[in-house]
Amino acid sequence: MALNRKIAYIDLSSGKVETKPISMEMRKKYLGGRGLDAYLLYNNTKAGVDPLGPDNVCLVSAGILVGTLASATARTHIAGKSPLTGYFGSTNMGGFFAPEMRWAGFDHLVIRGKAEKPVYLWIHNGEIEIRDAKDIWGKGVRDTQSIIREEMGDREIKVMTIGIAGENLVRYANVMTEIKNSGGRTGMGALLGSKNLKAIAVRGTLDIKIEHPVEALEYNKQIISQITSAKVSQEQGRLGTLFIWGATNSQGLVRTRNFQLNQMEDSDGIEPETFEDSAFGMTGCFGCQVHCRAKYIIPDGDYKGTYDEGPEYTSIGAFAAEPGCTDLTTILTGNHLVNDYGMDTLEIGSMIAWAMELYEKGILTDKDTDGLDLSFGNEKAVIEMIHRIAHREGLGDILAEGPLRAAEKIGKDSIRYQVHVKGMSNLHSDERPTPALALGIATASRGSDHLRSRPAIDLYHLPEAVLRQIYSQPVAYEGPLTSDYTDYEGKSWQVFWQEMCYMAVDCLGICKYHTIFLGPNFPNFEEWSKLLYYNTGLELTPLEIWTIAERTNDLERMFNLREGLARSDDWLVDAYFDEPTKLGIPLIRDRVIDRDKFKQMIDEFYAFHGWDEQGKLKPETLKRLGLDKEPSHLL
Amino acid sequence: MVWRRGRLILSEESRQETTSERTARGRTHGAFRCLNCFERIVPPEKAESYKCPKCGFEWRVSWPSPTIPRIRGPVWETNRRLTDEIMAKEKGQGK
Amino acid sequence: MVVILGNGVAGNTAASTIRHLDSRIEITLISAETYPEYTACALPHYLAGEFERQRLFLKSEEDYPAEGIKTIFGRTVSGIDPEKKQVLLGDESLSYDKLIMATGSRPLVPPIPGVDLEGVFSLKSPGDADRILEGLGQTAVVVGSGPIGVETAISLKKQGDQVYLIELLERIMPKIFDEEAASLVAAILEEKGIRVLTAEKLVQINGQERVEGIVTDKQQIECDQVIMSVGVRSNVELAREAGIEVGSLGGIVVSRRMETSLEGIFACGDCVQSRDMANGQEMLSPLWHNAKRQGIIAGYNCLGIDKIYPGSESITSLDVYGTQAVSFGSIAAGNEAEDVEVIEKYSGDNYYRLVISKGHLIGAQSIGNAQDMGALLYVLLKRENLDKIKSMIEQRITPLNLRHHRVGRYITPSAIEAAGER
Amino acid sequence: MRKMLVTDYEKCTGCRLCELVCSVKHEGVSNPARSRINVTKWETKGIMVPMVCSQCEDAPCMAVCPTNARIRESELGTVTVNYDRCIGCKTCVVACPFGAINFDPIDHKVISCDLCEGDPQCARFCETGAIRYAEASDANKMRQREAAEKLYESLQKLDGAGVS
Repeated sequence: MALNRKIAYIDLSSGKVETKPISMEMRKKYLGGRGLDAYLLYNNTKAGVDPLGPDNVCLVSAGILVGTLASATARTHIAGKSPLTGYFGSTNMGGFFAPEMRWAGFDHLVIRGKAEKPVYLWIHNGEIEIRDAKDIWGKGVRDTQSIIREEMGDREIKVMTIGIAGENLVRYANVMTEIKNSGGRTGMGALLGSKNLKAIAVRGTLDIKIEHPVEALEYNKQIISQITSAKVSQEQGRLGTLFIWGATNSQGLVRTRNFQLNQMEDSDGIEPETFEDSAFGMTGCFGCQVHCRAKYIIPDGDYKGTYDEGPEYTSIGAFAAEPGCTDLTTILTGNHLVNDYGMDTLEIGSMIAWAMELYEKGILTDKDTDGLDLSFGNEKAVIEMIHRIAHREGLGDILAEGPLRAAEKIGKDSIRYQVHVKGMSNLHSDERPTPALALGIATASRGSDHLRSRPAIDLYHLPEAVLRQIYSQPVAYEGPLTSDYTDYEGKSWQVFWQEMCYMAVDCLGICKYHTIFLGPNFPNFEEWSKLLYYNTGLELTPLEIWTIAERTNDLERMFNLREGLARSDDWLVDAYFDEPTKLGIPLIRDRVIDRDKFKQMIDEFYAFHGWDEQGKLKPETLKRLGLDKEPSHLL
Repeated sequence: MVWRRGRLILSEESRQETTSERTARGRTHGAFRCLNCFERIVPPEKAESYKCPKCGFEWRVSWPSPTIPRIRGPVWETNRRLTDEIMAKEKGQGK
Repeated sequence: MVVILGNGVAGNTAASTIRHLDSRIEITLISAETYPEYTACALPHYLAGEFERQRLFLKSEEDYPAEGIKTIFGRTVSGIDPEKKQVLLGDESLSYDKLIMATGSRPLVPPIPGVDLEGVFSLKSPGDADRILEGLGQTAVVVGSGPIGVETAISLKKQGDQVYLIELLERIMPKIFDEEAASLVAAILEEKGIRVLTAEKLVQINGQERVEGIVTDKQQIECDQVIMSVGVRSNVELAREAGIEVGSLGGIVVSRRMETSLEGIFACGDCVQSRDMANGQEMLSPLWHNAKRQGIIAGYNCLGIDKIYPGSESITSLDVYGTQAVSFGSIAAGNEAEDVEVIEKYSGDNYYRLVISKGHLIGAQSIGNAQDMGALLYVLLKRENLDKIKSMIEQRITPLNLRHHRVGRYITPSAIEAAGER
Repeated sequence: MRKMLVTDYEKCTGCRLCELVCSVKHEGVSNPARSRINVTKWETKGIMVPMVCSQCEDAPCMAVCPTNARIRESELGTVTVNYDRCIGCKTCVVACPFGAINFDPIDHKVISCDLCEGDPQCARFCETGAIRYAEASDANKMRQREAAEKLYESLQKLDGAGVS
């Protein structure tokens, strides 16, 4: 069956590799993927561990449904204590790595220690080998993959690797696979880099038995139809996540010029439809029919003629909206560079925009920038800063440290212009008019994060009846729900519900675009319950899956609490409360978050979780979820 | 939905609708929502821009497929002017 | 009435083709052997004990009457009278309207002292295999390292014999692989315990009645069995006596319709010499797929339906303990005159070698990966210019577009990649 | 009129769902190594090409098989393997110009497309239309026309990008 995949414990210091099965008890409590990763991380680290030291562990995992006939089961999850925030670090990427890892016989890798010299892992049908990485150290993401494939003589090898940024311990370095599949947030690339682990190469030809193949095929077909017939999927399949730009910028929900404005009026040159001319087709992750990555060739500039994939919605934010650029080439080039260096697009965009505002305000001068003109809208400076940050040159060395450390180094008033939560930069969306989204980023377990609990469909102005259908399953909810996204009523439940939803989908290893994230008609708990049964034979009701999600979410919380997280960390920067929005449609103009109402939302959110006022788990919650004995010895 | 253990829930009569399927029934084609007033509006085929008949805000339109219009962006002048008017009016009333 | 001489793949394919086209015409198939049709390609597997004897046979004796084919098995044809259109079987004679000669080939036995001793075999028919299996000895020497020699050596090793493989030239399979590829195969054989002796000449086989050992120009080896696999010779005596033209390579000369120099007499299979599809030169190609295609062409033309034989392809594919060794077309060695360029590449455990002459691919060898090679075969057969393919790749023209360029029908991604590496 | 699988690499997104459903349909397991269809990828160029048995009229695999184990089934016109005769010599794998014959590493046997008894799952699941199950004559015409159009388009695009 699909559940016979193993955990491998790899100690890079001693070179010892050990494999263990995953017991059914663990499966039923944590499923796999992010859920089991949370458990393994909590149990394999001690409080206060140095994120870049040998005692931190790096977890690589595939969800329980990865490689099976549930659509888009492509997600690889990577976890560890974050070098960026110092809290729970976790990132999730698509591509083909996770399924290949399962075909090679493994669900989870627990990597600890630090190799003496650069190494990479070679995993093939149950065997794990630690190999010398001298030929690939210092190489970009693409070259690394080609060299490994060439060396092994197999085109089908899938490689997860860090780029030059990861080697240089840029605190928001990515792990990457293929051209642009990125494990972006929380600096997992730096974690791998600190272990001298350049890459993990996998190739597997072992069967994953599908428990009920006929039913699984038919049901998958049904799910695919359900997803691809949705308008949002069709649009995504044409442009990728760029399509979100039209709606958000039209309303004024975009953070531009760091955090000074909330709409970009001179955006004709960077609109998705403009980009469409440079794209020549779409591609996607394993088993996915939405295909949300565009294939393009950079039309102009220094990198003219280079092939790359993307860009994402985030890329527009990072290389256009935030630094105030208006040229498509900058977005495409920037996207290409961060992909090859292996860096978080979102974080780097925010850092550069922040530096630009500091330059505008005179906090940074030409002396600090080595003569580089960091004015808003200077496209060349944006590209130059990407190079400098990846190589940690000059100002780049400071910006590579992430929001809080960089602000500390620059000093003066610089922290005032940072837009972050728990030391992680915010997405370039402006959450001041949307309290639900603001609550999501403020409370997300890995710092400011729009993918942990964002009720994105809140922006669709859906009728209350539709919202109720969605948000009262599988747990009954009778409180208020409202269509108006500027409202505070009932939003904390939506955030709570979405948090459970995304956690479950991460445990399963399915892509978020195949769940209620951008489309209200997409599969959720009920469908997953069937998918689990048909593919793996595991019988879990929707409510049981919900409970698993609650348990694992709380485990992440427990990790953060152990690292010293307090209620005050679940909060936004002052600008959200004090500086009203200046542009946009009437609904959005002149909006701020109301401090009192926001505090009340957080109280509600804690209450739904069963947490006390300080955000700590109540004893009865611990007991209910079976977490009272953690750290445990299920291992 | 009642989850039935181990039963094949594939043939039409034995299948029960899930939440997402129920939600999907409200799906529409050829229309988009005005981003100002959230009215569902139907632009003429292949229109490049369209003014919301309810609130007067005007949107540039793109067509992912022949039956799906989406908002590409605002017609800046129109919308800015309308917003300014509305905001001025609100201020006048409020203060 | 059609008479077919020979019960190999060529003869049987010709018979089936004729029967398929004409349900009434009388077909007689004459063979000196008494077995129904078998496949020699499976003999090494049988020898290795991998499957039972029954699987060697492609037809049973009942299949012939069921198809409406008369058989005369176990009788030797003593002559052909093209004037009277008769086949002579000793005292009897058999008239024909059309004759198809598919007399095949026989193993070459070099004139070495002791070759007639008991325990000296060749491997061509199920009977040969049976005899080898009866006397599975402790030590066997395989003389000659063509594909059959190598496969036989592997089979005997799998049966637990101590095996020596002797090759006169300095590398094994000298006609099929160049140095590097041959040494890779030899390394695998050595690793599995087969002693590979190259550049060594068999001088004599020792023994009273039975084989007791051999003597080479370098050493003496004690052994219980000697398997001769130094090549095959076409059976053309009958044809020559009847006045049919036999070519310089020792095969019957046929037109592209598989007709011999005498009207009404066709020939196909191992006994003919044919044109190489890749370079247009005459060749002897004792390979299964060529014989089969020739049989089809002979069958058509003997019924008066015009069909042209496009030429032979040399393809060798060999399973060496799970590693696939593939070669087709020409090798570089011995081809120096032709301005030959070689591209060699190791990729992991796989090895590729492309032999290029004047911008055309004329041969390819690979050890390890079999799946990518088909594409190259067709680049070779179509005689496409590699530079042209390369320029198309640079322009990002991909397989479907290539199809439009008329070139592309057989171009596949692997071919493009191989060309792109130049 | 016989139907055949028509592939169009321009539409292929390289998701490999076809490989997955193929192995599930035939073997009841998820394992692309045992799939009858393969997607070849050039990641750094963005080219993905689905390769599947064309059921060639004059099939090289049938010609080279030394045991006549590759046979054409009459009804659908598929070239299949008679495993009672197959000796696993892989000559057909070598001879296939499309690399469309695969070798199953688990069962150690040669596998190739059998059109799923007339309902090819790869085509059924391919939403982008990169793999279609269409009538042979139509398919050829379609393919030629599309090829011509695509070529023209992509050349123009390349001109624009200054790449050609």
